[in-house]
Amino acid sequence: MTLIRPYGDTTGDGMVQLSFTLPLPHDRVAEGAALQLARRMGMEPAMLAHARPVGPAHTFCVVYGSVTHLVDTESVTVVARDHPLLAPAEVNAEIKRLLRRRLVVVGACIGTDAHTVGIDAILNIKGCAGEKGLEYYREIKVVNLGAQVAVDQLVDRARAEEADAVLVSQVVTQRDAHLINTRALAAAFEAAYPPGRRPALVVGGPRFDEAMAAELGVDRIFARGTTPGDVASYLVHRIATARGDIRASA
Amino acid sequence: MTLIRPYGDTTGDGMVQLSFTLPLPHDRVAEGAALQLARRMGMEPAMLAHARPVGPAHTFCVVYGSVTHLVDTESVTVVARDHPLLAPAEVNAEIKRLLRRRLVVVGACIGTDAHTVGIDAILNIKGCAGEKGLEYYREIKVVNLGAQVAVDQLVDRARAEEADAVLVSQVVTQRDAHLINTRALAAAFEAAYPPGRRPALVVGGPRFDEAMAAELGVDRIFARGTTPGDVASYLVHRIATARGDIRASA
Amino acid sequence: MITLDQELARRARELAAHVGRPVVQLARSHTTTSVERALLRLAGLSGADADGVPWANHLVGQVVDQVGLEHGVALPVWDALCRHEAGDLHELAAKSAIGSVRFRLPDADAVAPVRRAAREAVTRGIARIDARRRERERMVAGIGDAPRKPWIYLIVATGDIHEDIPQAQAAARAGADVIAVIRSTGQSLLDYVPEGATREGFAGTYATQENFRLMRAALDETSRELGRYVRLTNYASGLCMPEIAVLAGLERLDMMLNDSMYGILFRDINPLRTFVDQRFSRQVHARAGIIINTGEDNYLTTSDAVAEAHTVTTSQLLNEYFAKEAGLADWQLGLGHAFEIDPAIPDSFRLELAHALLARTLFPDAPLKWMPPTRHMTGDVFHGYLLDGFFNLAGVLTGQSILLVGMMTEAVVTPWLSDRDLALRNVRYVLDATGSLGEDFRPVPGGFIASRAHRVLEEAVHLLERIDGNAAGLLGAIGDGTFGQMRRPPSGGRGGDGVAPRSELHYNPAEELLEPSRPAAHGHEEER
Amino acid sequence: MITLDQELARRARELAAHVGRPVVQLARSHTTTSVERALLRLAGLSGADADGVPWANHLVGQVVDQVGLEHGVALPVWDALCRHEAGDLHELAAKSAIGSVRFRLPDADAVAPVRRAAREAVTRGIARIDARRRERERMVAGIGDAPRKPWIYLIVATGDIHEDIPQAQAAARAGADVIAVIRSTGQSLLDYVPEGATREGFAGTYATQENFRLMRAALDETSRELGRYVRLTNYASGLCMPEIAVLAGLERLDMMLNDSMYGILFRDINPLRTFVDQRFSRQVHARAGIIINTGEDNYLTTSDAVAEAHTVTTSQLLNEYFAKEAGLADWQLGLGHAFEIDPAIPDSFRLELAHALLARTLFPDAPLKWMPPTRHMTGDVFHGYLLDGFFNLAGVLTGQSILLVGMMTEAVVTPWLSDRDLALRNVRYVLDATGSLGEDFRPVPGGFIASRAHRVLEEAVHLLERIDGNAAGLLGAIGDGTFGQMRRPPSGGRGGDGVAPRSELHYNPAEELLEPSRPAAHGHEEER
Ligand code: B12
Ligand code: B12
Ligand SMILES: Cc1ncc(COP(=O)(O)O)c(C=O)c1O
Ligand SMILES: Cc1ncc(COP(=O)(O)O)c(C=O)c1O
Repeated sequence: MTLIRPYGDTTGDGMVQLSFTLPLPHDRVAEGAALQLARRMGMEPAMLAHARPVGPAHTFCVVYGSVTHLVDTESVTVVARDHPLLAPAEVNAEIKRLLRRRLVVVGACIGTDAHTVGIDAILNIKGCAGEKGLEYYREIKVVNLGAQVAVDQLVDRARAEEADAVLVSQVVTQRDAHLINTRALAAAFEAAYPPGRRPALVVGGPRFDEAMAAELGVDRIFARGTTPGDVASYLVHRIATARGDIRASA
Repeated sequence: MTLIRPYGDTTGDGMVQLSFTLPLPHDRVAEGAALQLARRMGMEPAMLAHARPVGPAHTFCVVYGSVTHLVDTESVTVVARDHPLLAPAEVNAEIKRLLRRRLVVVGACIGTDAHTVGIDAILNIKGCAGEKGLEYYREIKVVNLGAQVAVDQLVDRARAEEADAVLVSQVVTQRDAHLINTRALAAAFEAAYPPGRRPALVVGGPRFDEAMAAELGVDRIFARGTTPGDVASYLVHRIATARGDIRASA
Repeated sequence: MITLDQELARRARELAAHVGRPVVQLARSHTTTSVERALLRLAGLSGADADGVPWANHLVGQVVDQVGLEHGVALPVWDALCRHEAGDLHELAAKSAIGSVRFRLPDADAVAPVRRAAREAVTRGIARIDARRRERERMVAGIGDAPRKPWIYLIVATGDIHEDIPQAQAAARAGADVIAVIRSTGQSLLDYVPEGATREGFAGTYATQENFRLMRAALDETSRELGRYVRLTNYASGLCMPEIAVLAGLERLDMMLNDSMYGILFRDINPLRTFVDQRFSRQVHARAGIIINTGEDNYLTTSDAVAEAHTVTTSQLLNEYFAKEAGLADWQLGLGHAFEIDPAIPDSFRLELAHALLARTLFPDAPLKWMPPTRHMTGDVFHGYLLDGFFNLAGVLTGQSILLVGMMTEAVVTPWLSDRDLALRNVRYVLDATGSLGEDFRPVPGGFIASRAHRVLEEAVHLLERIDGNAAGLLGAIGDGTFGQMRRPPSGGRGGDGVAPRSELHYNPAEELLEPSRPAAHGHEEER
Repeated sequence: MITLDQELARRARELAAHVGRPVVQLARSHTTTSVERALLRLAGLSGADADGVPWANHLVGQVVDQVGLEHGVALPVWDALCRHEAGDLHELAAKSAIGSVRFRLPDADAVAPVRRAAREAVTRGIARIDARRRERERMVAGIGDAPRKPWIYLIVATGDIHEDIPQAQAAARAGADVIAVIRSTGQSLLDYVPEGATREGFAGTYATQENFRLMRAALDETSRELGRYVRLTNYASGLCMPEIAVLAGLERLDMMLNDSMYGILFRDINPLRTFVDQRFSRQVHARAGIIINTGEDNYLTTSDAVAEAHTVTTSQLLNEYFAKEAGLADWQLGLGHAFEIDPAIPDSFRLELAHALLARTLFPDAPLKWMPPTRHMTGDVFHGYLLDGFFNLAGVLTGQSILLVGMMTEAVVTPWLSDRDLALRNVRYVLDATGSLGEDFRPVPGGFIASRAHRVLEEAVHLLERIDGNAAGLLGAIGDGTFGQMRRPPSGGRGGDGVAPRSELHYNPAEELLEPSRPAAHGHEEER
């Protein structure tokens, strides 16, 4: 077990910075309430560094202090890559070996989300972070439906293309839009395919928690900083495990 | 009972911003640990908005999310003024009535603290926030010892001056310097005077928690934004209550 | 503060007009379902059925089904009213919704009175808009105007009009001169305008007539409280753009996002649909005294702000041409641009100054809309706050007119109450501390800044030449991904089925009434 | 970038020399316990007894008790050594600590060999300092220097040398050119230098020879790793100032805070003690090739940055005079000033620019130390981060040399690891994005900035005239609260009992060896 605490300026000091607004006029009660909140969050001692009114009914507060919680790095569940990161040529070779045909990927931003830059970064030849996108891979066929695609449309197209994987981007998170849309996606694919036969569902976006895949009913979530290579490698690994092939999933 | 939550952009959303550094290299484990910490602090869901390495062994993280704790504004203990705020003339009149002599105040920054601006703001004629300092009050005699005063020296001088109140400033808080020095102050005065006879001990500084007076063994703590009037009014109230006089302490 | 090559600027405008004219021609020779619905709204039709389907949609739907879109709805609708199929537009719409009205084109001899009736109804609507415009002028004169330029423009986006209102009022009290209510992500794809006050939006609040009214009333109250008229903005974009434009006029909105290409590029709306809808919307805005804000800043979120700086300039020139053509005056041209250069690039701030000065110098009388960094904002909110400060500084140094206030949480969430407050403190510091620094800011003639500005203008001229040389013109260029690297072919996108070429008989009294008297516009002789 | 009235500037320097000269005279005619201890340290005495009392304190204490301070310790100490009371200084100190050495002044005929012995010992010490200076020069040449001006100066302040070291290395890797290790709050009041590596400091780490050594070694390693020599700074202030100066020379520190008045004003140290200690410290720094940083920025934390701007200029002129007099070259004069104007004041940024340009123009060859906002920083760390960005900008625009990096947490805590990292990102953004903006920054001659700068210089001249007219001179002015509104009477403050007027016999070989060859200094004919 490795227990750590935040580091301000000495090991173990546990120092953190916190800011929030309380729906209270700025007075001593609001300041006391700010400290109470900080304490409930585990900050002890908590220093109210700043408090000022935001209009007549709200108070903005900045609190500094030491948090008493410990973090156990060994109990951190990370969605770590448990498969090799492959170069494009390796991805192509593995797909050929495993499928003997091109892998079909259908991508889209679903719902009313129009943020295509993220999914384009993964799919378009141009790619991102110096890596080419999936379109560049000879053995991957990419069908990019773009933005604002209704889930039903996506299901239809995935069936028509006999997609191996469906890649969906969700950037808007207000009121949990991304979670709601992802659940709807999973439900629609479950409903439309025989059990266990639906394509791989891969979801991405900057504000996802990668650990939530199972909870949301998809196979994999990719968050901030994903590169096309991450996704291609995962897809190969996924087919390999689905087929019980050990070589690629080692 | 009035329960409130932080306000991000809708009532009850509980949104807060948090930043800290973990003593871990920047990788997925560090990011997972950051989210674990945020969850332990009651943020659910927590979004890791930013993480970047600070050198090879630390990771700076910014987390946004909704905190599940409620704040009960009625259980907030504030050191609220339970006595009237008096104008200088009223203070002078009350002192005259209660003591029939000038009130003697001895002030200092103790320990190695050289930050005199705060105590000077309370004591010097110039004052602060548009209010004149205690030197301006005809019925208050101010002895300002300045900075870096050893506690023993302060006790000696307080006795020599027959001080009614001792005002001490503490601005440096690293390694709880202000708390340690305040405790030393209280102990020295308790030791040097017969029980119940020591002068009023009033401590101030920007990072104090005003609720800690009893814990630190002093009579009153003043934090950020204190004005000379606050202090003068408190002193009058203090003498009045000490003498069982109700008029001034109402 | 910099001197542009006047000949180059003249050439740029000439080319923009050349490239824009065929598009205006297309707009004049087509109509759309939404233009027709807007016409009905102007004529006084409002409200929706119990399921929320607006009467305007019912009525246009029925007319299109029975008579087709190409003639416009004015003739069939007022023909039906003249035939006393219903006492008024509402009743007609309600009846048509249950299929109990038969529409037709009036007989040749009935056309004149039908046209007259339609024209009268619309004239009354335009009079309401005129009254709203006068009301604004009176209020600005009476209450007072924003104390200085740049106007401080703040976004509100809770999704719930009843949360938006206090937030907007708080923002105004804290110093905002303009409040923009952002719309729910999906609204521009809806082919109807929702009805009533709404509390359910994602990342923005629905634009409805009632929401407009509520917010305007609240800000009127706050304007009086503050002694300065606080402007209100919304978005005339998406499939209902012309209707929204009309509602904005009716509810005295003061500024509208209204761009000739935004919907095509970023919402994948059919280009023809957009250009037709656009022209009508612009005409309404011109009449309503509404300032339009264009959206070329958005290109820099999908393409590089240095490499593609000239696409912004090109688009500004086109937006200027389209706006003038539709009757908007210089003071209504809130052309957009943005501070979106990668801050890691050496001299990024000076490049920003060069771009900002180019726009300022090329459009000296336009109330330029200066957009904050978004693309290079990250979850490092501290750094974001700093970048926004330098954005504010660039705005001050280059004399921008409408300062859209940047939020440190740009990359994280839609703005919180406290983000707005912090952002305003940032603006205030920069304005107060450096307000007159322009006195000491003197870009060296021919120096880094001036030559960068010249080069961008040159590139814009080259691009316009290329578009002008392209057989498919502007539509072709859009199809090639010229703007924001979004490829939008002329036949693609949503809403294309709501467009029809006008027939000989087509009649739209609003358009006739709104056609500008065509004053000689700022330096284009082609404009007549 | 501004043009100063040269005659006014000349007059200012003339007055500063006039005001400073009597103070130098005082320094030359007195000695202090700490100067004498510094001499012993130069001669090789280091270490402390088991209770931590340094041998230098023991030895000087014994000499003072037995012979008095006024003759200096060199004669009694080397007399004792010549008399073989002990084999070396350490042994002598240890013996004297237990009272087993009798000190005396040598007989007249013994003086010459005693002086020679003392002089030899000290010469060896100075040779060590010279070697360190050459080592620095070699390293800077071999490893590489900071890549640009301003040098980025970062503070480390954990209180624990073993936490400081990795933090300092991290800061250097992240871009710091200079690392300053802040001292524990109480150190300057201690009348001895603590020994060994220390882990217990409040708001700073003790300055000890071992801590110096450890940090310099760590930074040497990091310098090699980074390919640029990272400078190390500490504080030559407080009651042990001259000793710290010597230790800095011996351990190859590169820069020292060394101000003629800081200790008087902000630590309540006796003025005479300070001026005597100062002169010796400056001489050591001059020899060691150490850049000094002066502290007039501090005045603006206790008095208003606009109203009292001229006190900063006045103090800079005095520090310049004292420094030159002690042999420091222009490149060693890190005169201090600061960005401390209340940000709520209109045009605050332009006022800052004016003040910064005045310093830059008046001291064109000095490596000015530009201090960040502290007084008007609040717990609003976001706003603090912005203010620091504008401080950085002012530094860039006015060509400052040493940029002390501001921390967003200034009003809250001593800097955290992440504060430093964020602060460096701030600096990097401003340097990279606006680095060459100076090209476009042209304060109008006679405009707001230029006339403000002129006015401050005028006020400084008036103040110098007033001080010059004061019978008690500079000491009187300090007593009146002229600087930082701190009133410090000549006879007050700590450490006054450690000063003595020199006797006829007084001998301090170090001073003799360090006395500058007095090159004609920059524009003052009085300097010879
Ligand atoms: C560019 C942009 C736009 C552009 C989009 C252009 C386009 N064609 O995509 C335009 C200008 C059109 C736009 C409009 C709007 N936007 Co916007 N926009 C942004 C902005 C500035 C950058 C997003 C971006 O391009 N990031 C770069 C890409 C590469 O990063 P990424 O998406 O995270 O993708 C990476 C990973 O997440 C992952 N990934 C992402 N998707 C996928 C999918 C798969 C399968 C995989 C494997 C991986 C993966 O891999 C990618 C590469 O590493 C952000 C702010 C910001 N700085 O983040 C706001 C932002 C996303 N927008 C926002 C909003 C609200 C809007 C609007 C709704 C505002 C409005 N009401 O009008 C509109 C409407 C859009 C709509 N209906 O969705 C909000 C969302 C708030 C929230 N958290 O809910 C943001 C955060 C701004 C804000 N703070 O308000 N926007
Ligand atoms: C001015 C200043 C200095 C000046 C002090 C001059 C002087 N004569 O006071 C100088 C330049 C000398 C200085 C030096 C140092 N400083 Co300093 N300084 C500050 C600064 C910039 C402002 C403090 C101030 O004047 N505030 C204004 C006054 C009016 O506010 P106030 O003290 O809070 O007082 C109000 C209330 O708190 C209350 N109050 C305060 N005292 C009392 C007492 C009573 C009885 C009552 C009733 C009320 C009361 O009423 C006052 C009026 O409302 C702060 C940073 C900041 N912005 O806060 C750092 C700061 C306080 N300094 C700090 C440090 C570390 C130092 C040094 C130790 C650094 C070093 N190692 O060299 C040195 C050494 C000083 C020492 N030995 O104590 C740290 C303390 C960190 C911490 N939390 O522990 C700070 C926070 C800066 C930082 N982030 O590092 N400093
Ligand atoms: C010019 C313009 N129009 C419209 C919008 C957004 O409106 P919607 O996406 O709701 O059509 C934007 C958003 O930034 C814009 O810049
Ligand atoms: C010039 C100068 N000397 C010394 C110091 C601090 O050192 P001390 O430990 O003496 O307070 C400072 C602090 O800012 C300073 O500015």
